[in-house]
Amino acid sequence: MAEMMYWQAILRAHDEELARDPLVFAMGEDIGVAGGTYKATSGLYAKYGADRVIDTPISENSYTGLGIGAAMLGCRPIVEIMSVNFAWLAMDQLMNNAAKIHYMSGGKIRCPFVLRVPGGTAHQLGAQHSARMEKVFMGVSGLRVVTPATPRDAYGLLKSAVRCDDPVVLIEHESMYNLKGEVPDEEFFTPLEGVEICRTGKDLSIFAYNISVHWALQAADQLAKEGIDAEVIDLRALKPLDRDGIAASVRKTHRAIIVEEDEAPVGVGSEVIAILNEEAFFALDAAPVRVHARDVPIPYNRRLEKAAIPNAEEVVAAARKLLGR
Amino acid sequence: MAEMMYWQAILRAHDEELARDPLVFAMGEDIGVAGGTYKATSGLYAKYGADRVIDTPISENSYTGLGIGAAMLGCRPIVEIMSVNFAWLAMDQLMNNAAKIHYMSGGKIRCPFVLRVPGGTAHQLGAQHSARMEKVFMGVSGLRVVTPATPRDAYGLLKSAVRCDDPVVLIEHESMYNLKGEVPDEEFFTPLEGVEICRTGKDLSIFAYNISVHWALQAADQLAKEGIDAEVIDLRALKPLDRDGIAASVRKTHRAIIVEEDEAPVGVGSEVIAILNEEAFFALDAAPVRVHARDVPIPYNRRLEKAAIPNAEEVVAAARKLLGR
Amino acid sequence: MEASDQRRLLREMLFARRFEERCAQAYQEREIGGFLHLYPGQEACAIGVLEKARKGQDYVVTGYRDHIHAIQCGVDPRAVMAELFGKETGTSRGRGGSMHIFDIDRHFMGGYALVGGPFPLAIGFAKAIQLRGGDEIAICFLGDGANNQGTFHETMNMASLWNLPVLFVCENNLYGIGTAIERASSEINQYLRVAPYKIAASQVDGQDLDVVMAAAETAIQYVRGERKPYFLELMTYRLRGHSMSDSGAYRSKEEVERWAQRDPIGIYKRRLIDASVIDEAGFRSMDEEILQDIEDNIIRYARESAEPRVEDLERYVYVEGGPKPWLK
Amino acid sequence: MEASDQRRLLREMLFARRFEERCAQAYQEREIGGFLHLYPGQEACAIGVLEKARKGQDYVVTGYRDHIHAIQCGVDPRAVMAELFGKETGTSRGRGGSMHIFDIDRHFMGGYALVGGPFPLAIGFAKAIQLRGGDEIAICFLGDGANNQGTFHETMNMASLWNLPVLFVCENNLYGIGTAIERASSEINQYLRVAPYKIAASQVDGQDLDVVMAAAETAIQYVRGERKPYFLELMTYRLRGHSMSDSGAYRSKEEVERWAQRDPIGIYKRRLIDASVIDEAGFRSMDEEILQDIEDNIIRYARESAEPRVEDLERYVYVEGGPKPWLK
Ligand SMILES: Cc1ncc(C[n+]2csc(CCOP(=O)(O)OP(=O)(O)O)c2C)c(N)n1
Ligand SMILES: Cc1ncc(C[n+]2csc(CCOP(=O)(O)OP(=O)(O)O)c2C)c(N)n1
Ligand SMILES: [Mg+2]
Ligand SMILES: [Mg+2]
Repeated sequence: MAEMMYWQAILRAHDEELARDPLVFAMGEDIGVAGGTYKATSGLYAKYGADRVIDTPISENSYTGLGIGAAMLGCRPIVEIMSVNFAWLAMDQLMNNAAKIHYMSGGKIRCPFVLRVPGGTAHQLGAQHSARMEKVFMGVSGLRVVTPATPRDAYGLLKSAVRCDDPVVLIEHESMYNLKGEVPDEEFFTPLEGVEICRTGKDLSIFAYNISVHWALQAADQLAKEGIDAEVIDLRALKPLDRDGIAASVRKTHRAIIVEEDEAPVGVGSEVIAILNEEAFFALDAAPVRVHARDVPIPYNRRLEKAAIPNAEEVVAAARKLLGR
Repeated sequence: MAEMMYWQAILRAHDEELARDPLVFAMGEDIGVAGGTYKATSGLYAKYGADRVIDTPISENSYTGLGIGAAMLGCRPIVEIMSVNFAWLAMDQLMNNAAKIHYMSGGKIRCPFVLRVPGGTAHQLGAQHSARMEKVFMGVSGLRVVTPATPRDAYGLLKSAVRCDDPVVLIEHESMYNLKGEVPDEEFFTPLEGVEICRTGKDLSIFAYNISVHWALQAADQLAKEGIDAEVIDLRALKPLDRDGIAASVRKTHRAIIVEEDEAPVGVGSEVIAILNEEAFFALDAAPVRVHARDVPIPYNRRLEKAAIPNAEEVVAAARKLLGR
Repeated sequence: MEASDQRRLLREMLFARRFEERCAQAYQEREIGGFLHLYPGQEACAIGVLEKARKGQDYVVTGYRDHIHAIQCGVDPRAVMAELFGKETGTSRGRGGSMHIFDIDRHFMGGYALVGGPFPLAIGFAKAIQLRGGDEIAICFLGDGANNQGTFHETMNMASLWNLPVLFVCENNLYGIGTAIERASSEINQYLRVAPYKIAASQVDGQDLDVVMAAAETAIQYVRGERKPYFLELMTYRLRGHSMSDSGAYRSKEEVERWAQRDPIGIYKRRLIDASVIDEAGFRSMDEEILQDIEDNIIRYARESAEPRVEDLERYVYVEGGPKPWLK
Repeated sequence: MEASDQRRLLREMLFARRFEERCAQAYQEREIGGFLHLYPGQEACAIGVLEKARKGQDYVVTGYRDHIHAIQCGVDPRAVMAELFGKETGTSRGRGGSMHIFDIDRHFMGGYALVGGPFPLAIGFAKAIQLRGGDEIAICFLGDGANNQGTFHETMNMASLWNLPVLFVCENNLYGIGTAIERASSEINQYLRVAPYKIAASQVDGQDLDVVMAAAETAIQYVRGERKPYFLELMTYRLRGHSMSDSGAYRSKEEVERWAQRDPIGIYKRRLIDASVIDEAGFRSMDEEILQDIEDNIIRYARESAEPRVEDLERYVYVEGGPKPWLK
């Protein structure tokens, strides 16, 4: 088992899949010659050539559509959009085509299309470079949406996504590419469905995904010192969302916090709360709590930016309050 | 007080605002010479000319952006996108620019931009013409989102939107343009914030918006016959959403149903449930219930389409169940 | 060209016309719902171009006005009609409707409702062909209005950059719904719009089947041989409304009348009569046969086919039984 | 041109250079965060074009590489630097950062982060001007890479259709981040890409201030007089990385060296020295003055200004005290 960085895990998954199947190709802005903004495709251009590791013009909607079309004929494109903010430009092809082609062809056309995109707020990138858009992708029927929180899952989810026959959106995070973690040496696949219990606990359930998993785990460590035993659940697959897995944890702990990097309205937190109400209402000893970003476009100033985004301390505070401490 | 159709109410609001302010202009595909797909701009081209009632090429992102730019210089554009499905093409300008310019200029630039768009499932239009996208618009900070359910509000909300200094998205409904209702003869303005109580009741609260208000009202009539006294609340302003108004009703009725034409995940229903949990958890006698579309791209076949979308009977059934009848 | 082929082509155009007219009737009788966009007036475009393609091999995509393109790819007209009737036997199992005919076996890659949406898909098909190394090509049929969409520009640029084997066929019928081309496009000659992408292009009369076939032959040969894109503009006209709800107020009766004089079926029929390939009586009996066939085989099939089951509503969101390598 | 104006222009270019270099230093010292895109090498473009515009009247918009465009519109460089430092005194009250300088009073309508995003805004400004009936124009500065975005096509088409008074200035620096123009654009001469929109266009050397000014004068006169769009391509080069994180591996040292020989400041300085408008000593003291000014006035102002208050985080989502006509 090797320790590697998140970007290296993504690179390894690319490399293995490109080597295995000649119909796999990677595509995006600056992913080829330049090796990718976060190095996640570095070296692949030299290895697989310009036909399979493709630098695109700045034309997000159409190269996304190109990938979708190629997928319909059995290719396995891995399309990168450099930042999730730019994915607003590609929503037409993604939502109107990728998400709907299988259904509206009565199951006759498949679209094994993979979109990789870093989301989230990084370091003072401002309102147009700090979007968190999980809720947009998971709100519309037809896509699968997964959010790797670790190098292990960054590798395993990309591997599974490439093999999957449905369109899959992988939301990575700009601040996690240099995160280190253990990744098994042998090939493996992370499930595209189901939650991952990162830490078992009995006093409350903390649901998180993507970068917020790390805040939740930090918070759980702190809470443990205070005698509070938190269960931390990485939702990981946001679409479809694992209703049973979510409810099962709360049936045990009776209390829930959902940590989302995003502003709250119609977000992951609201959906988890709705599911808990529907599946486990009378198991709830208190109202579930959302820990979330403030409802503002993300400001540039560092202090304001920090104040806009949640963190481990806010999770700890919410947990204390939830448990009446 | 005259009775008029929804499209006539929209037309009247356009006409009054175009007549009042030379910086108001209307723009969209086929809105001018052809008078608009739903006649909502008919006659305006002849009256105000091609410079102010503008037929556009099929270029949703850029004419939306044109409207945003003009708004930044003090114009009051009313941009129509012919169907909400096509708004996926304009999300870049809408989300990256309109929603963020005021904030990221530190409040120095205003963007009094109005987008009108029919949303919803109509009559077998298929997966690419049946999107319901309220959750997308209301999920991102910076926009205002309103959903007129009646000719009165179709008029009053458009009037308020044009006068508002923030960007406003008005989501109309393809199946409501021929709906008739009373509209006062004198000029008036419908609030862009706050819920509207359509019917007071004490046994349960039914939250709805846009077309689902009518299902809720029908359901309430039926329930009344069964001795169940339902309060029907038109959320109307989806962004910002009136947390107090939502909670106040349930503090009285202790039970809630949310009716949304959309598929459930991360939708209006989930947000209302989250708000109820946050604001009035211990006032809830039972878990709030979502009545919503099935999680599928909308099929063409009429029976399947009907089965995919909720209706008044489903609301009635949910209410009975919620009240243990 | 053999007389039998000429008669076949005339028959295909006439069939297309009658098929669409029958759809209009079924729409009025509420056997068809949703939006219905019909093809009368433009028959020589799809039929002429696809006559020169390798049907069932080349990959074809278009917009919402897609019935005839599908049928010319070899899709069973009964399955097309059944789709319009929303039946399980339809090309898309009744889930798609008029705008979304699909037949992967015949390489008909679909009709799409969003204007400009198929452009990128078409270069995706071409990219797949390129990677697999075959000599098929992709063919994308779209209207003049679609060329104002950003995807047009982005797609042409990439098609050219990467030498993708794709034929773009622009059926320029002078209108996008009710907006005349000169009010929407700063350049009304659409084939001139691809010059900066260095894509070979031409413009021909889309009402004359022979002209279309000749131009298509050149274009397809170019794309297939050179493995490069080509843009073919066909000047045409739709004789009916944009869809079933169309006031027609945006164009004059005289204009429609003038174009009716250039009806592609009329032109071709006259030519074949002049060349003694067919006579009026032969044409009439061809027409009767077609009408009979549509009624007896196609409409009946569509009408008698079963509807999808409501229990199956949630099928086909995801691929059933798709691979789950993590279970291994 | 008067010698004093020539000296002023040289000073403006030198100031722009030093301002940007000082930003780089502040970035390394972590006084500036986020993304920082600098302008060295391209000074003659913004300065030459805006010299011929009506500053403070014409409306200007650009991308993320926006400091110098803002300053040349008359925006206070101290407020620009304060913005980069994230301060309340910044042009955008510290909410925008480097990519989002705004100054409505100076008609600088902003820097934007999404490539291609400003195109439609620019024609929106032009539309507003048209409706109001003034003789201002809109000026949109963007890079070569932006022209591959769908908005380019859609915007050019509408600008032409509606005779909008807008000048598009394409600063063609041959790269979009690390992708060379010939790998991204099927036509590398960007001014040729607008031909189908029937927009007047030209291409000139963007490194020679006099050439830029002459071309800009013609272009602006055309837009202002004819009330029609114009597309001006300036061939230029950025001497630094795309942003502060740039490996530079995509281009050769020799190439950068070659372009450094054509540094716009070097070219203009030599010309003024040859014409005895300035001498080396004069240039050096100009430079020292600038450096001093930047340090003493600009950096100091930015550094000493207050940060926004965290309590104000939620201000400016909506307009404060905006009209609520329903309350009347
Ligand atoms: C993205 C998008 N915008 C708008 C529409 C509405 N619409 C449907 S067809 C059409 C006109 C298209 O014209 P053209 O491309 O010339 O095709 P034609 O119908 O003439 O064959 C429009 C605007 C749409 N379907 N998709
Ligand atoms: C829509 C969008 N896609 C991608 C990016 C990432 N990006 C930032 S700058 C840039 C290159 C732009 O090149 P060009 O337009 O030539 O401007 P230059 O930086 O050379 O001045 C890219 C791809 C972005 N900011 N926005
Ligand atoms: Mg047309
Ligand atoms: Mg560039």
